[in-house]
Amino acid sequence: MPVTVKTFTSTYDAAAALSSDRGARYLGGGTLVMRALNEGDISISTIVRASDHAMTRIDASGSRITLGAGVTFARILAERELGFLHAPARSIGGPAVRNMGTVGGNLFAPVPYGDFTVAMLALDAVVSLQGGLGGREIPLDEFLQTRDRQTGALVLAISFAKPGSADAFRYRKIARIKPKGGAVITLAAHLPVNGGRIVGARVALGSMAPTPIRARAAERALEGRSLDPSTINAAATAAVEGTAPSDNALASAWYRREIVGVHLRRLLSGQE
Amino acid sequence: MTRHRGRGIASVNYPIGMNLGGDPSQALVHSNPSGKFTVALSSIDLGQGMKSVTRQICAETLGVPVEDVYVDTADSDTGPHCMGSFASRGTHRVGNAVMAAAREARGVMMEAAAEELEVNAADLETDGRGNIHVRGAPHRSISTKDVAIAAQFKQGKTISGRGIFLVPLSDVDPETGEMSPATCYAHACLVAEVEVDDETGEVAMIRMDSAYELGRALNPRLVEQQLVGGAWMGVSHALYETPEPYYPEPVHGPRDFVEYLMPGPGDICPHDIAVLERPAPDGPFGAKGPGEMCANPVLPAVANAIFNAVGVRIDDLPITPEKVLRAIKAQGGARPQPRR
Amino acid sequence: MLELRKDLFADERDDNLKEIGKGTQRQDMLGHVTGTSPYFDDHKLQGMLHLKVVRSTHAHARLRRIDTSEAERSQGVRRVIRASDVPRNLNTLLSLINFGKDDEPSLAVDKVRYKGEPVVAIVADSPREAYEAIAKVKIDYEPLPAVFDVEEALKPGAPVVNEVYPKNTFTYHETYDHQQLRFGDADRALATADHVLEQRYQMSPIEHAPTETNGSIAAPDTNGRYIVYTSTQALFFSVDTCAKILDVPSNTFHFIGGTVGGGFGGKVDTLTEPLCILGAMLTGRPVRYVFGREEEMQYGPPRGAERIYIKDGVMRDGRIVARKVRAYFDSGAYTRLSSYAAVKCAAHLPGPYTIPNVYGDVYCVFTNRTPATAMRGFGVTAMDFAIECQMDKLAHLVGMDPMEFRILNAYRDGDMKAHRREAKNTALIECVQVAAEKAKWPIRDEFKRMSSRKDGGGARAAVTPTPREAHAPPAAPAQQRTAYDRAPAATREPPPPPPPPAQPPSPPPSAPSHGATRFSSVFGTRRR
Amino acid sequence: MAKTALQFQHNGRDVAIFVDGGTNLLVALRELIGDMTPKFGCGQGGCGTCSVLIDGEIHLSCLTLAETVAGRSVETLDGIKDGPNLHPLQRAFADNFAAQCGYCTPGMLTAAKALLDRNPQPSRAEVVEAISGNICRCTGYEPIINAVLAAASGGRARA
Repeated sequence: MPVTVKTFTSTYDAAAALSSDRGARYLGGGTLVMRALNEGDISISTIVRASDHAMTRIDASGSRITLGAGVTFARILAERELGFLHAPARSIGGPAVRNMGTVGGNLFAPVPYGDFTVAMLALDAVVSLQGGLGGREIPLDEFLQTRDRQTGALVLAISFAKPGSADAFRYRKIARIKPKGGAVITLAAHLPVNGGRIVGARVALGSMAPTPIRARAAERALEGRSLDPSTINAAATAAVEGTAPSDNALASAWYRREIVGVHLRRLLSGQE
Repeated sequence: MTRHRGRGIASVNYPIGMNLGGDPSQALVHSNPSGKFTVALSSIDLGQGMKSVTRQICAETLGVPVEDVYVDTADSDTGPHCMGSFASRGTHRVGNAVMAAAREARGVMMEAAAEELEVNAADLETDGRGNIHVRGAPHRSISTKDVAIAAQFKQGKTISGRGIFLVPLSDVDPETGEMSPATCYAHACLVAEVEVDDETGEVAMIRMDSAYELGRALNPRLVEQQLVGGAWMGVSHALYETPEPYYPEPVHGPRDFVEYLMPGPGDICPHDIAVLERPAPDGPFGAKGPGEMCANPVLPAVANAIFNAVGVRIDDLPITPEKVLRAIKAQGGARPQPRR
Repeated sequence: MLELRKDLFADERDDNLKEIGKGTQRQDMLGHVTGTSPYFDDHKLQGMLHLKVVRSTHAHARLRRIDTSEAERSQGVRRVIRASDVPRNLNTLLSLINFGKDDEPSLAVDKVRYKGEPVVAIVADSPREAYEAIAKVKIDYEPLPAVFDVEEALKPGAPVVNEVYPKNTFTYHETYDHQQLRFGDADRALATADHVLEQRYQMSPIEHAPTETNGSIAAPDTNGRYIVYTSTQALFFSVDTCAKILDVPSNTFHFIGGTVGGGFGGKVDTLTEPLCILGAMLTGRPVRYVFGREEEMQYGPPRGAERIYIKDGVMRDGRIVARKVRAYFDSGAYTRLSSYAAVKCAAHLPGPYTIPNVYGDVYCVFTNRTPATAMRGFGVTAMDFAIECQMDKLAHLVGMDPMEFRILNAYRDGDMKAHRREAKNTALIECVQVAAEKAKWPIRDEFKRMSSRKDGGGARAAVTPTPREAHAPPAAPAQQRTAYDRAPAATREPPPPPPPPAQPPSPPPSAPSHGATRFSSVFGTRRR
Repeated sequence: MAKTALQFQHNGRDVAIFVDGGTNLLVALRELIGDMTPKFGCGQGGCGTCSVLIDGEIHLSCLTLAETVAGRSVETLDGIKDGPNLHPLQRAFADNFAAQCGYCTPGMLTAAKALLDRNPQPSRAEVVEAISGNICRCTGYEPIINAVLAAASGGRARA
């Protein structure tokens, strides 16, 4: 049976179509769903699209930033207000993938993909969902833990507070291949400083578990301290705590555990 | 100091062609009525330049400009048999077959020209620009076009030729392995410089210097393509590639170009190449074949450079950051060797 | 950057040619930059069907039952091809030159021997419909113990991968489970060497990863023939393989190829053509069978992994006196071309060096993984890795510069090689010298003065007495020598004169046409 | 079988086709329009040889649902020439011997054009970034990078 394509103007209708049909998948940039179709995934029988402009809106005017789920990485790179997100956006794919791939789709991308979501996690982002029964907002952390059960819902947008200063947010993707490679690990840190002390430290890691996770032990090592070498070392040592990396084609779990602290130290101390 | 540089070398040779079934290839060369030649082959151009190099061999042998030759391949109805494009055999085996066919066609062409100029064919030579003239008397000349017209419409001659090249098969002695595996060998030596991060095991290529001896370089630009691309593939084999990352355990095999690792355009390093040409006695114009051996010295040169940089030997390919890091940890840290 | 060192070997070359030596533009470049070069997949035929295969989900299993009834009724399915539909469902690639036994079916019969082995083929109107039918094929597997490690596969009691070769090794010369090389007395030399170094090396499998995947399009043509557009690297190899498997005369086929999107050895195995043509025969319609990228990476044949043990004896002055090698080629579940790689590898020992005592055992081993095949540097790349890492370690061991160590041991014109042929036309020393110069790597003057053309032969041309082994047969077969290789000085008739430079010999008058001659059971055409 | 009508501009020319649900743009271009210049390399978005420009921006045609280009402009390598004249990038690729098997070349040229259309004088790093989504297995990338840089400077000289 050929695939049916359903395009809706309202996100409500799109969400209803998604939740009522187990074979329905929402088409974002195409990098996940079209690939699955090309590779013979016959579990997909319906493609759902939504043409609501809200899905592609960027609101970066205030202190809280909202990115529509359909915003592409290329658009983030074109947005000067979002300069702090240029590094994570540029780390996704090559230019073509960045013109196609979306912020919303990235939330569902399995390891070794999904690097932008690591950045979002470090920013304490909140996901806006349209379900069959209505809209809701849930913290990204919680969303990721229940991701496999979210396929029936439509992600509308993701929002987060803008970092207070340019160097409060740091991001690094460790890849074997340059400039475009799958992640061995991905690191993002948001370290707001108040009176010389870090307040509300967030460290997020990709490829250290089945979904991006927070490095809570490293966050505790940073919280309330100044970002000096001893603090950085303490955070680096704690980075591996609570992680559950797997072996995959890019690296082993052992290797990921060995280097996560090294790279967190380098990220926090500004080393190459 | 977490990053260490080191240099390593390797030198290799490589046999040209196969010792299987005589490893034959055939070629047919024929002229149309205006003196333009077609080479009919069944050989494959995989990108290595089969069509281009055989075109030059044919033009040189015929004594006509390369623009007057077109190579048509591969059609099983029109192209004669060829073993295939592998084993560094294309330039050597197919080149020899084309040369033989072109030589036969040239013989007819010169006979036809001799008849038109009313001289002995042995006294004629080609100028490589589409003319045939009496040796020492360039004004007594006829164009290959006019020769072809005369051959076709007046003399009833076919300006064409057949060629085959075959190296009779050599039996292998089951006890001693005595055999003639190849008739000529290419050679290479390569110096690799790397930088190793002793905290992560990552290896970056800094530069390569190499010398490749491949018989006659029939077309230096094609040779350069092979050597530059082949050395890149050597780096890739040394540091990145495997469809079985946990060999021999058949798990986590890559399924796409993100999981199958090959160096990207941001991973390449300068590569300075010298080409040496010691003609092979049985090669077409002395050519051997650069296609395969270009990658081979890179793998061990990189491994040896890593030892020079941090003092660990990785004897297990590919040399992943994990293997380097495990080895460095096992010996209690990097041990840079004397800088070369 | 490329520099031509015209100063070297200038006396052996005529550099005044008109077309040879010029950097002429490629004949195919205009086609490439305009996207008009015709690859196999650039032919779209009216009413074309799509073929996909059902692949084994087990590395080793008995096939208890295959139920295709639901798949046959699936929408858009034109034909389900089962093993029994393949006219001659057992082949080995080199059977065309009578090397090795038929050991591989086009579609698995009663057993699967690697994960991803084709079991059933589906021909449908669209790829989607083919995938839907694949999901409806029911295969009842009885899993069997599998073996993945070459040395494990050789142990007694190891699972038998391929019943054609019950010892899990290819059979050489109808007798031996490996190809061997014996030159001099390596054990004796090792016993008296100043240093002995034994090491293990492991090459990884490598995927060819051409940007164009393997594939073909086959279509009924006029007058009962079939036209086949193909990505093959070896046109007549594929023609003859298809003729054998499909049991029809080879001129039934009109194969067109020649412009291929990269191969590197991965397009020699005629992977898609037989089933693609069979699909066209059974449906009367054009059929396209193209590998997806995951298929290409996991079930397309890789360069096989090799495990190599080297034991060297070296003297304090840097001379290598013995090299003993044991190598295992991981052929996967079927032979394909690994059998030849092992022979090529044995001939390559001990690398480009003159070592008076060389001993080699090279095994082609079957395991339950994707069959391996040829790849750029076939049979040699891994051995060069092992040898050249070993050379670096030996130089370190005796305290020599690694460049000078290689020059010291390099083979030279007139030396005897371990496969008992005289080294000629050598140039290793010059390559090392030039590389050193380019890299500004200091070597001593005496090493700069050495030459491939000087000081070879003499004592270096001798064949060291080689002990016979207990299992040796009474006499070795006569050796076929080519016009290009001189016999060792110690043996038999005088050498033929060397050919004139840069002149290929005229073709033999009665060269055998392909497939017409009987070949020896050992290794192709035998002429005594 | 229900098909969807689709109209778009293909290399400046209006085209109309009917596609099955789920058809990707690569299949639509090759099998329905007959433009063979974009190639299939993976269907996964990993190799870039199917790259096309949609409204001037580089996209992977194999991952683009065909009907999403309705009313838009799609450019392929087939449209890069100016009549019979090669584009400066095509000339530079030839001059630099930046193709061997030629299979990645359409995608490479498309990626390079997407770059130069926006940034006529790119740095080497920018060229590397621009072609980073395209796999080449033959050349080692160096001649391709050099070709793009040469086209950039040559294009200025010719302009």
